[in-house]
Amino acid sequence: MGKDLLEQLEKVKSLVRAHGGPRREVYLDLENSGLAFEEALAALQEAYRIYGNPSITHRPGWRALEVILEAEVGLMDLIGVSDGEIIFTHNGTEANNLAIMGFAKASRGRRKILVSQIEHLSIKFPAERLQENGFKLVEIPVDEEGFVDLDYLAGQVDGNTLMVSVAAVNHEIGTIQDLKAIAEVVRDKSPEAVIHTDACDALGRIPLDLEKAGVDMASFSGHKAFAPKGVGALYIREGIKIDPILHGQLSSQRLWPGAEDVPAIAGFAKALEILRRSFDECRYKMRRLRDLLINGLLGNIDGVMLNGPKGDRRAPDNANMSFLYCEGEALTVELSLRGVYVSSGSACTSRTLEPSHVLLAIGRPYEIAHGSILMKVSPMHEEEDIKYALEQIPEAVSRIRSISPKVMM
Amino acid sequence: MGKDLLEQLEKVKSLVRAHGGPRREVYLDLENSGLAFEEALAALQEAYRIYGNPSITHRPGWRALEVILEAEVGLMDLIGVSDGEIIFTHNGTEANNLAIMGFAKASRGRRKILVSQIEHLSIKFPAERLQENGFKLVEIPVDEEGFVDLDYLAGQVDGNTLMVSVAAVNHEIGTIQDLKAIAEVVRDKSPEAVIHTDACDALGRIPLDLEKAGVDMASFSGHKAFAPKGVGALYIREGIKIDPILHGQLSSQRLWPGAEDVPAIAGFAKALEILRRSFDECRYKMRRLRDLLINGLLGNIDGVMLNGPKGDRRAPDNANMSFLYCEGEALTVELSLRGVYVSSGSACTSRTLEPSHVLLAIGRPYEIAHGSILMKVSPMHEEEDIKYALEQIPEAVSRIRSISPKVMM
Amino acid sequence: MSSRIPLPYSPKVLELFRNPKNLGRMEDANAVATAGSLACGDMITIYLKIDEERIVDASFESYGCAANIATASLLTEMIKGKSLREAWGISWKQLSDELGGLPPIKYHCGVLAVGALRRAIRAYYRDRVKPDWLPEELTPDERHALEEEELMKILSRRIGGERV
Amino acid sequence: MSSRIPLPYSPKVLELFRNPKNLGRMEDANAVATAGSLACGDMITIYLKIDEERIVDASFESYGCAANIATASLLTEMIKGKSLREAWGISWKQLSDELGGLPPIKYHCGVLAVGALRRAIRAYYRDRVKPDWLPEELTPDERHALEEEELMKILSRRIGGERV
Ligand SMILES: Cc1ncc(COP(=O)(O)O)c(C=O)c1O
Ligand SMILES: Cc1ncc(COP(=O)(O)O)c(C=O)c1O
Repeated sequence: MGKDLLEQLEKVKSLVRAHGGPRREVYLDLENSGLAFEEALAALQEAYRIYGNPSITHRPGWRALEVILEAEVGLMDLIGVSDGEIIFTHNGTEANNLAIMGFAKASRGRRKILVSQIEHLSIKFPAERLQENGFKLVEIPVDEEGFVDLDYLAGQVDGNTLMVSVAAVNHEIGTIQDLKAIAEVVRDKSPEAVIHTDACDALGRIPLDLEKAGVDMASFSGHKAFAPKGVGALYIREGIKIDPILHGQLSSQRLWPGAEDVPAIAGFAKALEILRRSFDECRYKMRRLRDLLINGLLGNIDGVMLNGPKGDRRAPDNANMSFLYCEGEALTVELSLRGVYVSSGSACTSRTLEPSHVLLAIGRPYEIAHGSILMKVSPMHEEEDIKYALEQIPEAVSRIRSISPKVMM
Repeated sequence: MGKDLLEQLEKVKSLVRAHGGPRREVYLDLENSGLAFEEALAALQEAYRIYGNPSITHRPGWRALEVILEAEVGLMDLIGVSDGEIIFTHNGTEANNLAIMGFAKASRGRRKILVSQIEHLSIKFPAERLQENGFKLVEIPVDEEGFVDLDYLAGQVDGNTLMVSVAAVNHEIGTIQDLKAIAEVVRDKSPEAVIHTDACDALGRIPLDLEKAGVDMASFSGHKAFAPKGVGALYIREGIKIDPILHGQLSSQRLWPGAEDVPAIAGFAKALEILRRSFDECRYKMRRLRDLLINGLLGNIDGVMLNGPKGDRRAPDNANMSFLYCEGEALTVELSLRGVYVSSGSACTSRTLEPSHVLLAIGRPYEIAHGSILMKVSPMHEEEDIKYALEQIPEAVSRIRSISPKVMM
Repeated sequence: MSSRIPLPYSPKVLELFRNPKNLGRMEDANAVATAGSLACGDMITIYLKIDEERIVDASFESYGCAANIATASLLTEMIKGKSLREAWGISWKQLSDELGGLPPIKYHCGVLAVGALRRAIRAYYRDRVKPDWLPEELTPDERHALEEEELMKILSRRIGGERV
Repeated sequence: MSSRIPLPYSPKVLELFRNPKNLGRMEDANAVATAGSLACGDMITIYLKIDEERIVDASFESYGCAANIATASLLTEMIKGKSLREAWGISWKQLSDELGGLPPIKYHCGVLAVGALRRAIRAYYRDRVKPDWLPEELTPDERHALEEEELMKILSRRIGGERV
């Protein structure tokens, strides 16, 4: 084994030891790894007893197929579609890649792809790559709250437009786009252009009625919808042709080869069932906790601002705040020591020199982006969690600020 | 929701009901969906409490990274490599696609790809697809036990050869290839050609010493190695360049974007740990059960034959048997009613008109392929399980044969 | 409609697979025919006892998947007591519907069963006066069965496998 | 060696982040310099009190990630009591090693700290006679820091963000 690897492992272990277990922990970094309903985790574990592969003609195989169909029915119901198919992948990233690259691969003729400036990297990067294959990419600008510029969009859609992809809810700043308006603008200029939405951060947070909205394809991520990890999904309207981008054993999933992860899909089915029966309850609870968090911070700290829209135009779970003179990565570490787990749009967390492209696209200067932290609440959080975060964050911010050069302030 | 979909769901449910739960169940269809160590399932469930994403600088993130490094260390140790990197995917199919397509994408110049005639479809199909991009594919023939023809291989490897891919253990007939001999033949003709092995069905079954064998890349599948589903891995030797085939958020996995499925990787790490400490025990137990199964069938049924090599040249878990005049798919259903779960290489199970390409490649006539069933044992099986299967299979075979046209026999 | 290929059998297929009716060779049959082959992996033999152009008894043997067996069982049950003309009129679509819908990749089972029956009926008339309703030309369902057999011959030759 | 980008800090970085030494503005410093900028997301100010070419006290302020803060803390601790010449000789590699290895994407933290220190030393000699050991040309570490700053200026201009 590589000595380096063993050293790295030792280093992480001692880091975790040195960090210690904070007395209390509040996990708000749901952007980077979701929280699942307990019942969904139990369903996953339970489904490990099924074993079967849904393509095989025996009892465990049929039980596995039952699980998959349950998930398919549950998802179609929750997103308001009545035809088409659901392809299960392992996460939202795979679903987005399949939507963008698989659809481009199957298409003949049209070469223009439009995506908003603030798409998740699993949309942005595949779309950029397609330029190598002769596709033309246009990024649709957004306003300072992240809403796409419909006039600009209208000016860009034409007979050469293959597809338009705009996330239903932006993952960083919670902007809830008006999909129906977007679809109308697109159809008006080009009835054949296909409309895709990355709904990874919308499922379970806002009501979705995709058929009515005129959406043709939509991506989902299990762990973003309170299901276990290991599952994502792509909805494809009847009649839309997509080519596979991976190849192998034909499974019941025409477009994503390999044996289905039935236990993860069972967990997803359970999460969807919970969302169907208690969607409003979850949503209102999240909104209450979100507002408690946002208002608590706005009211108690100087030099703080909210990134993204307010109120009902913002996803009920999303709190993205910037703290002036407070570098975000240092703040994530300081908060971690206090048991509050968040992420930051700072350059220091991005492995490149650049901070969040979403914050830059809505016109935030670099220093505001560097000082941003992203927090998301869930139906699993309680008021006490938020209160604890509200105690810790101001202290953490002032500690980090106390390290900053005084000349700045 | 689609009425058809609801009908399908209803149909599967009533099918499962009509089938009923057999009094005793023995699951031997590990080819299509593996069985996991209980401890590995517990580790998966446990790791759901970590939440973190290994790219983020907070405690859960570092804990997640610890899990991933543990798995990486465990895998490198078990396969006998000391440098290079492990990329975690979600299954063996993804690892194989990355190995074949990602490596071809990154390569300049050489255009010839050699794979054996009996590769898994997740090798065969990507390799076939590459022909559309100007690559030349050559299939290396195998003998009647599935061993690759080294002379033929030697005749094909040349300065244009980009890569050679041969599975360490064949998934259907258990042939254990001599990787070292293959690598020597290849290096002798072209030192720069890269050697990949699909080791999905080798991990945990045969000792692997990939560095010594001269292998450059190797694919693995969690559920084939007694770990939970949701995890696969690709080992890439230091210095081999691969391009990603999916694009998105940079994770700690350079070549497979999207948040890592940390719980599944934790389950994999645990399975690897168990294999490291009790590899021989597992192996010998499987071989004993396998021989009990094979010999029990050979000795008790007429017109039965083993597909693939015997003894130590065969994977310790694999029993692939053909029953003359007994159609395999009907046999899987009959056995299912008796609680014994197997799969078949018959055309009827393949969604195409063709039976197993592996059985055809080793020269089995169609009717032998149609009458084949594939069974695999695991460390989780006990002698009683095999004895139960040995009671049921002869009865099932004779029932299916009793339906067959008498003229045939 | 979901375009997923649905593999599950209906409970009816499972039931007929479990307890097929009219199974076995019929010694005193006066019309026999087979469709498919061992190499195809699907083969149905239909035995008919015909009296005054009416099927008084029918049985089958089948080498094939569970759907194949269930289809043959159903077909033989359906034709008993029917006139040859009525039996000729049964289509594979009807069989599939009666079975609660065969998975698409199993349609050929229905096709084979109908193919075997029609071959048996033609065999019956080989040395007899052909009735008006019996077409000279092969019907689409018969051609379908033939095509399946031909395809397998080609596939077998291609890889050099022996055929039975 | 695994080519995975390892993000974890060493326990030492975490410890120095938690309890940085020599933190804060120094009112009676006789050499001060800053490297990086708010827009970069990384900025270190180094304060030195120099007496007879020896650093008798040092402190820092930092706007940046945990590694940035730890590096500045370590550097100021290392240079206290050293002659300017000795302090000049400290490389970012040394800092990274002392910290138990910075993750590769955090190397610029070390670079910035060294850059700030050398700027402060140059500043000290601005109105004084320059010693022989002080190169006229910028050293690679200094250029590195400059490049980081330049890169950010370009990036900021490109997207029209304001710079502080
Ligand atoms: C809007 C959006 N799209 C795509 C993804 C990627 O999903 P996953 O993490 O399941 O790959 C995410 C996840 O964070 C997301 O928020
Ligand atoms: C040899 C071989 N390769 C690849 C695979 C595909 O692995 P997975 O099912 O994890 O996609 C399998 C699985 O059955 C296999 O046996």
